[in-house]
Amino acid sequence: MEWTPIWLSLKLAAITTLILLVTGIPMAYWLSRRGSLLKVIIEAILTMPLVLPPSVLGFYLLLSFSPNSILGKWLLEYFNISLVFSFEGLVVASVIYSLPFMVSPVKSALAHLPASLAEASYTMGKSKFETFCRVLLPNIKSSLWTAVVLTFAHTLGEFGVVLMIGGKLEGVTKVASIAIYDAVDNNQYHEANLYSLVLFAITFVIVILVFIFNRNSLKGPLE
Amino acid sequence: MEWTPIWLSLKLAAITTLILLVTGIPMAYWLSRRGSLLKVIIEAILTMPLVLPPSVLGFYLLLSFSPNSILGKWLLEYFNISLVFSFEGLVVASVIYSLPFMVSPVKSALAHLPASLAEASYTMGKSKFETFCRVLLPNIKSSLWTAVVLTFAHTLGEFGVVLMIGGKLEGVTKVASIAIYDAVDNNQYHEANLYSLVLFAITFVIVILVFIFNRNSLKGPLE
Amino acid sequence: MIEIAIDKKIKTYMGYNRLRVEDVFPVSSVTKVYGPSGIGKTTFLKIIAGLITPDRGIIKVAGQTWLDTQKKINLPPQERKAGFVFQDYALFPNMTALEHLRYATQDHQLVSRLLRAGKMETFAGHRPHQLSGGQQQRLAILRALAQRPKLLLMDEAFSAMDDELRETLITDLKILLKEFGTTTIIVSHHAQETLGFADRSLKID
Amino acid sequence: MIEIAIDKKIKTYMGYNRLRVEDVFPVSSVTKVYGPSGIGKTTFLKIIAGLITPDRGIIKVAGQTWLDTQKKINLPPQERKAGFVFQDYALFPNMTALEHLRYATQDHQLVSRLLRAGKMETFAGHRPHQLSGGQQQRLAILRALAQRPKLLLMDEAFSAMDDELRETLITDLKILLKEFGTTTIIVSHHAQETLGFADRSLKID
Amino acid sequence: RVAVAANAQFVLRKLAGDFRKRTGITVEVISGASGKLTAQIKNGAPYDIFLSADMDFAQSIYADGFALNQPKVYALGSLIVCSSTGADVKNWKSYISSKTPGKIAIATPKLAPYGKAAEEALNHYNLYQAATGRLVFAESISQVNTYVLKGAVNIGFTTQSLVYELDPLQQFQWQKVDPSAYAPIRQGAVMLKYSKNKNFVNNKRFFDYLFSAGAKAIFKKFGYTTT
Ligand SMILES: Nc1ncnc2c1ncn2[C@@H]1O[C@H](COP(=O)(O)OP(=O)(O)OP(=O)(O)O)[C@@H](O)[C@H]1O
Ligand SMILES: Nc1ncnc2c1ncn2[C@@H]1O[C@H](COP(=O)(O)OP(=O)(O)OP(=O)(O)O)[C@@H](O)[C@H]1O
Ligand SMILES: [Mg+2]
Ligand SMILES: [Mg+2]
Repeated sequence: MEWTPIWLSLKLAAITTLILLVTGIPMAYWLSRRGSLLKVIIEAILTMPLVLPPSVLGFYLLLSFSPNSILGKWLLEYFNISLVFSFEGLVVASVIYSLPFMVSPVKSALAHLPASLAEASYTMGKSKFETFCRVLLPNIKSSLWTAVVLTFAHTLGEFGVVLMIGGKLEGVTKVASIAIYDAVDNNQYHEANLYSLVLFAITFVIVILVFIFNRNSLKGPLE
Repeated sequence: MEWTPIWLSLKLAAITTLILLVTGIPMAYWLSRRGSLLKVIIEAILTMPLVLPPSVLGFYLLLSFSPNSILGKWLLEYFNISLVFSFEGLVVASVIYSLPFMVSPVKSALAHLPASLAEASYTMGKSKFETFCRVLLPNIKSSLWTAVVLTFAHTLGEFGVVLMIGGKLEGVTKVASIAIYDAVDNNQYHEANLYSLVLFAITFVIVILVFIFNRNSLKGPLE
Repeated sequence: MIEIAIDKKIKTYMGYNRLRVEDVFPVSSVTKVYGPSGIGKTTFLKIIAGLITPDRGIIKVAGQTWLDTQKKINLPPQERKAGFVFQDYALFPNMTALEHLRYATQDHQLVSRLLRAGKMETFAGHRPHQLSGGQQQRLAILRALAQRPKLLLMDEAFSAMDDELRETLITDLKILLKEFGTTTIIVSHHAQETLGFADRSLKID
Repeated sequence: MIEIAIDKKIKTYMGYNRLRVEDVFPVSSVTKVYGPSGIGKTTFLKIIAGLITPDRGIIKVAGQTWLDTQKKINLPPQERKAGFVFQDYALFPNMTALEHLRYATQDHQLVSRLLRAGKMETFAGHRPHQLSGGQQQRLAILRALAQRPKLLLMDEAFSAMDDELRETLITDLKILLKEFGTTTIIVSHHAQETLGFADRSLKID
Repeated sequence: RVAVAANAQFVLRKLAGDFRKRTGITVEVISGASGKLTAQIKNGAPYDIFLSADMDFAQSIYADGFALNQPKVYALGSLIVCSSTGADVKNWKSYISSKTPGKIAIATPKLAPYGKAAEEALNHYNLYQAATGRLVFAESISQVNTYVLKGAVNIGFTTQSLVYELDPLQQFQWQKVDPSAYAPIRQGAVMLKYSKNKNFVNNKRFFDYLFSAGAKAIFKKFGYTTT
């Protein structure tokens, strides 16, 4: 067993989760405000990548990122970035694929908050941004952590998309999920079990810590 | 293009979502009540299937359900049920795999509800069950629908697990995600696009309807 | 007759406070409970309703023991069925006013009687967030009455109403309470508020 | 000087109600607003604060136009910075009492003065759900004052306090309001509540 | 039901069609990676015949007692180099050694016999060193095909049968790799124990058909050699 794939997986999951925190939460906020039918449609579209089998999603991403495609050519020429067979590509794919797991729970939680919280903050002269960060978000902490855990775990387990656009490059795109898959396919069950266990153990500890941290932030009873 | 795989997929997703509604929501309720560290650990364990690449999870499920295993043998002898290479098996696997998408958002939303709602209902002589159904659940509708949509979409796109323990049996376990994957694998891109489009279109309509329905149930402003 | 004797330590950020109450409430009486803010009046009502358990105590209602910490008897709130008007109303955001009352009782005639008494007929279809403060408070009172409680616990139940409204409401309440044979305990800050309603009083401090 | 003239249709389940108010509030005055429950008092305060837009109207505060529906001027609540004591408090569940005040102001000295005035020193570390009704209401008042508002809007701000507590609080409030030069509008049901506080009154109906 | 390694699924469908014309018996084709199919068969998959991409998987099934017969070689595959981006595949060796930037796709050697063969061929010509850094590993031979056909890589090593599956309009260049550069890709077939449950006669007929002259002609037509 090697440690590089595990390390790569954790890095991929952490970066993806981080990016989704930064982009997904504002998106969730925007979606949670009442709006036109357009918002409903956008929300539905965000959910669509889930419906495809990951490897097929990977196939479509391959088509759009490959150096033959307009997008791929443009990225390569102007930024010298290739999203196929590169770690950056995996990050972009994971972000697209895990987006709804970050956005949806946060959006719903925001929709359940009473309007008066934000109103009170506005009358105190606080901007929408400050209100969001200091009043709204802290009051949906539990949902926020849930979203983070789901996104992180889901990215770790992601495999079909990564397999398609990653190309199993040692130390670059060969993440743990692919190493496990290869081991199973190759009848190296012992190695697969080992990888799975390590991945389990690490994630388990992370998730438990997040949950304990989150639990303590929940309200206590009178006693 | 054939319709059977699409129909099978929708059936699988619908049954899985239904089972998860019935089992996952009580579980979410139980987890949302304060409790010992045990609950935290159980919640973390529920998340673990996500961490594995689906086909590897499928492999472990195959090992535990196969007629060679103790569980598989027992199910076969006493109930005449085989969970490998059968539609029932797909349902069980999908339920395990999609569980956190149903449980987590609902649990967080319940945790955010003020305790006084349930208390008021209890003093009215209402049982925990009735309170849960008529007071708590209706007040987290948005999160509930989110969970349903995520679960449904995720089950539709599920592929690795299904492939492993289902085995592409025409009309039994060959769901749409597998048909699409096969088409891509066979260079039948036109067919793959067709399948994807149909799956998209159907899901899109379902999701949009759910969201519109949900949106109307949200609170309106004074105007 | 309702006998209550309880003792509970209330945790505050800076140590503990002791809440100790002992009293006997005659059947159908209306007792006003008062005392400084934060002393434990709301806590006292919640203990009676079974929402908080005291460290020590006995509660007996009409011969039935609701709570006896020594004998380890502690009926859940569902079996006590005390009508409770919460200080913050605790209305159900998902239900209209009418649905609140229907949730409490099947008796449609009682429901219309209550809506009329609370002047809430025209707001029957409103959800709590579409109601003004005084309307919400009235709904909380009506909901508590709808279950024909043997014991009614009211926490600052008239604070959002003006004098006139309160007085007409009290007139109707008295008729209903007599009909149901309800014993009432009401927490109130304003002497005037319970004038002509309470017939005895209890100070907590 | 604050000039207000507004007109808003209020939708109720059974048709419309018309809320029409016109008045001029002298600087540093305390005006009591009263009227039957559900008439639109809370709505009136929210319109002044910029949380609800009326159909027609003008609001001018110290020469500055906050709202003019004809000229399409409508300052957002953030620029109006009216201190608002909400009828249901609208406290932030995630913040302790101290954090509420610190959120409103950086002035640590003012924060301690306010905590003292509200007798909330020992509860500085409590979150809203750990406070009694009266404590919550005091916190809502202190929070609104912490931003040294030019205009203070109080919606039933004393309803959960007993007479004694209210009177001492009002004494302290008056000093602060004079210091800040704040004009106050307070909605109140009880004549007695604003005795010695309000110097003018306005009836809505 | 016939479970077939992904690389041979196309030809098998043709065979199934031909078999049906001859006998009227329909054959259900289930394709997948050989490793995955092997795991499934060992855990109760309802398949009658297994056509592996190599001998090892077939052998392991026989060794574990899930097969009725020793694996028989039904075809020998041949390896090609191909491109859809106009790379000069005729001189693929110099193309690789010249270190032009384009990516090269091969199937994962551990999992797929064609990947192993490609690796052997690269080593045979001492090109592996030059290729590292540009090599991309695909899950299966089908994925190599996807990479090549969609232009995600410049050249790829795949099965010759791909050539016969293509849309004639597709821009595509290919070149056979000299069979002496890699060990022969022997694909083995077994009849599975499961086939005795139902229709054993028909199953047996199809299995025998695979080794008939008619079937061999079809294998040949799709770029396989037979023994
Ligand atoms: N969850 C809690 N954690 C810690 N202290 C609490 C909690 N809930 C209430 N308290 C404290 O318990 C005390 C009693 O509260 P209670 O609500 O019973 O007072 P009260 O007499 O009803 O006051 P008021 O008239 O202001 O409503 C208060 O000092 C309050 O700060
Ligand atoms: N979201 C809403 N949708 C429909 N009607 C509403 C909504 N919010 C408030 N109303 C109605 O508007 C009217 C005015 O409400 P408002 O809260 O201003 O009354 P108020 O004068 O403050 O009464 P109170 O003294 O009871 O607090 C009420 O009749 C109420 O039912
Ligand atoms: Mg209280
Ligand atoms: Mg009001």
